[in-house]
Amino acid sequence: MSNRPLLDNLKEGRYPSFVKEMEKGGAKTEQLLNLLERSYEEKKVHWKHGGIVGVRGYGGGVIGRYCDLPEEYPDVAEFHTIRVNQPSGWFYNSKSLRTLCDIWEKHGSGLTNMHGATGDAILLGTTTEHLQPIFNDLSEAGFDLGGSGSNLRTPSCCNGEARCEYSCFDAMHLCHDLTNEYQDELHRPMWPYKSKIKISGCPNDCTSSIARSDIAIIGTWRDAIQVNQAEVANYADAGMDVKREVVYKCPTKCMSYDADKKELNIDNDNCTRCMHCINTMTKALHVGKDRGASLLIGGKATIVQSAFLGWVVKPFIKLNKEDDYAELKELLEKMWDWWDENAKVRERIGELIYRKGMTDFLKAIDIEAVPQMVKHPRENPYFFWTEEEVVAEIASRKNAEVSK
Amino acid sequence: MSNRPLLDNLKEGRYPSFVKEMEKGGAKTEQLLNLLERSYEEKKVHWKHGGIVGVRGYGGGVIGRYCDLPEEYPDVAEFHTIRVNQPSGWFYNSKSLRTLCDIWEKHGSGLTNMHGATGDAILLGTTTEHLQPIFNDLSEAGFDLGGSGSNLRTPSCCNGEARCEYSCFDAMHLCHDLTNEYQDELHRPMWPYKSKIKISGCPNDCTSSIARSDIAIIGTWRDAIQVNQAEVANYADAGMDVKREVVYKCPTKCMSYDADKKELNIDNDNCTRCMHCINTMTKALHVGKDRGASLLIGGKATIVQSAFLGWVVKPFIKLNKEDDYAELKELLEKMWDWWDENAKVRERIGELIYRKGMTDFLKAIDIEAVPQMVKHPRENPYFFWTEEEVVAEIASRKNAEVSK
Amino acid sequence: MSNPNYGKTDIGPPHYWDMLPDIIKNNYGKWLFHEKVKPGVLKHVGESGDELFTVRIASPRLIHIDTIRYFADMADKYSGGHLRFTSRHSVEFLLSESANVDPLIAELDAAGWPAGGTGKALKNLIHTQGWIHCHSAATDASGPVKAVMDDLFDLFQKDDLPAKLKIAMACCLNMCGAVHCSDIAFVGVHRRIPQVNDYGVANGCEIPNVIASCPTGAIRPNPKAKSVTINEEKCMYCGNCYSVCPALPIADPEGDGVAIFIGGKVSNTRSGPAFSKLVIPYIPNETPRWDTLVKEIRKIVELWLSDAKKHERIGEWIERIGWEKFFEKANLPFNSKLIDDFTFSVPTFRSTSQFKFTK
Amino acid sequence: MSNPNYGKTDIGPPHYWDMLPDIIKNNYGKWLFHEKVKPGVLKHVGESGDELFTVRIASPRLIHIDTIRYFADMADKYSGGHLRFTSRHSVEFLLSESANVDPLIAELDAAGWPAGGTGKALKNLIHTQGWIHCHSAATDASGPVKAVMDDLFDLFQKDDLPAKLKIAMACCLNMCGAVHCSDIAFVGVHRRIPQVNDYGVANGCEIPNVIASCPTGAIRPNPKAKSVTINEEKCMYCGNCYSVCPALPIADPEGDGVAIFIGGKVSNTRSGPAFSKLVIPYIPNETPRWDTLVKEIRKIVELWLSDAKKHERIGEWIERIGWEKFFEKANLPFNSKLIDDFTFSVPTFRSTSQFKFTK
Repeated sequence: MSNRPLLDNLKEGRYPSFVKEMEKGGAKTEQLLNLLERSYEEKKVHWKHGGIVGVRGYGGGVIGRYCDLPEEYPDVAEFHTIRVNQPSGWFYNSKSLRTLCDIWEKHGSGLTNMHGATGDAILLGTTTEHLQPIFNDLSEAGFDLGGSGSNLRTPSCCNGEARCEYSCFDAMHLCHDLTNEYQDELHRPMWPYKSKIKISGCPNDCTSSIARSDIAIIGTWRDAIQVNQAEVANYADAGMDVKREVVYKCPTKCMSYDADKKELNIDNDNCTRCMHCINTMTKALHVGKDRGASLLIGGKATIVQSAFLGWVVKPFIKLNKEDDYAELKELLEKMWDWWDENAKVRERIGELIYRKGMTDFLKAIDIEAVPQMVKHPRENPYFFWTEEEVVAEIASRKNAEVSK
Repeated sequence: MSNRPLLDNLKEGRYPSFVKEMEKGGAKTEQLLNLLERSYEEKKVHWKHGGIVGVRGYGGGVIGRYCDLPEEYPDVAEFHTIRVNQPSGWFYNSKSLRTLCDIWEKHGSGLTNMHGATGDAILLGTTTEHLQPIFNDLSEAGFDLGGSGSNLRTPSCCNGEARCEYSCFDAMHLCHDLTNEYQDELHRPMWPYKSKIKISGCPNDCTSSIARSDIAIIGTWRDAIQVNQAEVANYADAGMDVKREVVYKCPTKCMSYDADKKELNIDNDNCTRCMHCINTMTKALHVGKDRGASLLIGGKATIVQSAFLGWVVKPFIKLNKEDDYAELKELLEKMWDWWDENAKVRERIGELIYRKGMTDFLKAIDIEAVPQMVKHPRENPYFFWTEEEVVAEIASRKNAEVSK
Repeated sequence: MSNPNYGKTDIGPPHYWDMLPDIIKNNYGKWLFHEKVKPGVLKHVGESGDELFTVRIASPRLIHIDTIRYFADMADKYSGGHLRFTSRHSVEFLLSESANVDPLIAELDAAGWPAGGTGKALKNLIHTQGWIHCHSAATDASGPVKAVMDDLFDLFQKDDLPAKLKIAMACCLNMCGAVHCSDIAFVGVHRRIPQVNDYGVANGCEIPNVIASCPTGAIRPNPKAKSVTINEEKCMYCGNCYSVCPALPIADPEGDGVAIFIGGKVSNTRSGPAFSKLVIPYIPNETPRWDTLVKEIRKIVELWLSDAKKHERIGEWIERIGWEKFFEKANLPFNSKLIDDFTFSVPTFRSTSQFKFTK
Repeated sequence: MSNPNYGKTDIGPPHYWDMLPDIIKNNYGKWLFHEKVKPGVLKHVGESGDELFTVRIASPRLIHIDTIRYFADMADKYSGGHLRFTSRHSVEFLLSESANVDPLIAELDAAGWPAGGTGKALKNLIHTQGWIHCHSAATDASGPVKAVMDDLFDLFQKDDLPAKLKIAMACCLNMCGAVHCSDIAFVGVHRRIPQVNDYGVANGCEIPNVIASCPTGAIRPNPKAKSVTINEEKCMYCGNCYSVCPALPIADPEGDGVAIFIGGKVSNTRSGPAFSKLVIPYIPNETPRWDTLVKEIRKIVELWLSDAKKHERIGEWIERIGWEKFFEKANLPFNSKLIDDFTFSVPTFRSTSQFKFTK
């Protein structure tokens, strides 16, 4: 029996036990378990940051981790993390998974996170000397590292058109394409701070892009929701209270239901595409046909200026494989350029926009302000004018007077 | 005919004309009109601030105003404003009005604002040498000056119980009482900036207290709305669509209407006392019986930190004439003391609370935090602990463990 | 007479009780309900059965003592000498005789003092001093107010609009009178920083006071000229420095004008208090009648009249249809000045993919 | 083998197309609808009529390669070698044969890998590393996560809750994984500033880096000791200084613990995305099973289950009843730590007299 009563307790229960997972490592993870048991006894972490580690040619992808009790726990004195860029949508075949496992068995603890919050497959625990060999083996097998540090973080996406009828564009293709287009930005830290891209095929936003990424790409459509009235009737016949479950839950009250005809009518002009009705009647309602995405910028977690949810910067953008997503990429690069030139260290793009104002930002990326960008217009009178603007306005006014 | 074509234009139209009012001054206001015509021609103001003016014993109540073209318009070279403290609710009898007019005819331009935004009767346009004599005449006649500068501004109130069945306390009495209690604070600037009190008898807030005063006192009640079902039926019989006009407009959906019985049922526990239903059915619905007020603190116009709407600091306070509003006054004084000690110059109390945090403020005024103070709890993890708090919490935890 | 050099201080305002008509004294705190009689007239009924009639009239706020005396005469003739003013500068005659209502209205109307502004009406317009009396005014107040009220006057004398309509006006961004929570607010705006008259500053102003007067820290000393410089990127055109130093004039005939904010309210009814939002950042000062301003306000009001549901104030109507739909329906251009960039900007950004597409 | 010193760089991730089963390739972009089959199982139907069955299982995220190999074996046996992971760390087997669904579930369940988490269920819990791997952790992650999931496990295997239930966990306020928009988030919190080991700072740390690492500017040089001092009023316990300087440890066994935030969501459905809000500022670290934390979360979940209407996420339910009513019903104490005092605090204050009275 182990000498770890606190962790042993966490082997019980119906939810899969991380302790059992750790024990699968045998001798390789014995000291890690003992260190964790000690943390459970002391209620105190035993890790610290340390020297910079990495692989040749890259500035990121590896995170150094050191135990603060290296003499007592020499096996985990160095216990670095490697981020492996996942395939789009986290789809794997058994062969590729076994390849990854074999490499990690050879070089590390055998413990993984499938997957980390950013999206990468995380290999958890190896030593400095193994880093380059692991990378070499990974790249030989067709894997590459993900991002870390002040750079583009590994983009991630939902399963998009691979397994979802809601997806308004090919999310997995776009994710793969952007990841490959921006390999340099991903691997060689060069920016004021991190920048994240997350891609969701529809407003259900299964990748939480609005909360977790500087650049959220969320699928949407511009035309009408497609309605199959026969299926509407089927839902009603099967007992769904269409008014209560669908119509009354619509945030804009843009739908009505004729209970006699079992017909659902949608005023699409006033629909904000929240997905509730489509989610609730998947057979009867489908996203529109004129599809693309909304771009929301500025999302991030708490540090430093508190958490931001991304906000609408481009209400609709077509995502064309045919032109290699040219419009999107041009926009991304303009944003990054402006941010890179203007941000302070550790200032995310949302924080920079907050500090400098949307006017500056929109001018830099050459996008016109539209009301879709805001919940409501400004409530204070502190808006500014440039001398050029004022002079031009006065001149045009005078001209108009003269020509009258 | 006058030589003021631009202003003459503003004598036309159905809304009463301020130009006609100005012309009633005859020779006394001739230069003022000419100066204003010049502003209309040039599109430019011709006033400036200047030396400090006042009356003996007071630091405020008079505002200096000077024309920037004194040689051309000598009659308005000095054109000061006097603030006369209005009676509660702006009620007058004809005698008192005539008294005021006579004093102003003797000493000034004859022009007034009935009333200024803060509430005072404004006497518009006199010279420095007339200030003390006017004040002497006013005080002899029973009038006093209002506030200006960095002090308590003249409190004002709605007509309260004098002419409104909604009023939850005697607003006019309270206003008169506070004005007299704080004469020193009103007349002798001593604070970091201005502080305003406005008093509304019910949540209709006819004095706009929430938007215009640092200290908003808004009447409310704690028990049930009083319902006269016979009058409900009368409204229905007279053609009111009770569901559409009342029930569906309720912000908390706390009411239901039985169209057969013509009966309105209110779940008072979930009522937020918005007044819509009471306003719409004045005969059928009445405010509750357990009456008092909510205190909302921090309201102000734009300068400096943008406009704030007052926020709930005391959800309910009884306003007892019997104890001379002791609880309210104690609170007011604690707030002013804390503000006076901590604020920077030109920092309103709302801005100070924003800067220092509600924890500091609530501790200073000895009020416990309640959820009614916020729309929702904080969304960021940046809350702080004092060493005393942490030590005390740990000790109490250890004690509990020992006694187990 | 008392000491000519010292008036009695701290006597406070006249007591309100002395100002009240008997019917109010008798029913004080015991009113039962009220109802509208017709536009401009309210009836309050006490538990006693007493009926009090209120006749409300328009007022430009700036009134001469002859007018006040006239109101006193009218009060003596019709309402036992009693009247009050409202927080929106209207005058209210307090009548205990219903028979006096119509004669009073007729006499006032004939003299140019029309009744109205009660119930679901356009209320009397609250405003500041403008060029008549304020030094930092970016526009006149009374003039554009009259122009707007003349244009919308019909609505003052109705009481069946979708909801009440409160318009307010301030002559610079200090927004005296707190117009910032109105259905429609129009506000004087400067668009250029104050001109620095170095000679005047050096000889007439206290430089430390000037620097301290700036809420945004935009003013720095210019020791060479014994004057100051103003940072164009920080100055928000408040005119506070001009208040303490006349050598820093901010008025600018061609640059100054008016902005329109809409959709605010103060009452706690239904949706609760809300700030007005900027919809037109600049309209030039067109004396004497501010034609463009008047036209734009009418356009917004007419859209509201035709599109709002009963009980919807302008802000409630727009919140229902969405601001993007408002701009579309009003055919108003949108630009980045309308996007907040001050302290609390982020919560005003649209942090959801929910919005309506517009043309 | 390639050059042992340089791997091929910038090859990017493996191509997803190589990972997809034929049924997905054949129906890519042509799915028609999906429906739930039973808890843990979804059926997607293509325009072709093809049916794809997804079996979703729980995962603690921290998994050993033996487990991954086991999943690969299961995929080979039942789903043509194909599986995927979800953004919440669940594993999904992608079956084209409906007959394989139940045998797969049975075999996985017997091995300790239960199916669930689809539809209106408790989802797999997302979380950070905690004491296993993070240096700034104020609590463990995997331990409390397991304790909470064990306790609520029934809800993982239902799909008829009022709405989906997403719980998330972060081990310090940096909130890696962006747990800040979850129905329930629990977050490790430090309550004391880092201890300054002057000798260690002087001998092991770059003082300018240490000062620059602090997001709130709370760290100042202490030249006398060749060390630094930390301003207690400014430090917000983020641990960033410890990241660059191990002589500034922030971990504190008795002071550290967990806070609970609730009512957030990310989807744009109905009410749109929202942050979670703080409801319990501190619960001590009770190893191994964080009993108080588990109890408080269960209390909130049970209240939601009994009080919410269909389709109401936790935040939507509370917005309907009001936060004051939530605190009353949950019998949770309120204190001023729950009132925002950071940058965007003012818009969170209640600027209306509308509220519900509570006991």
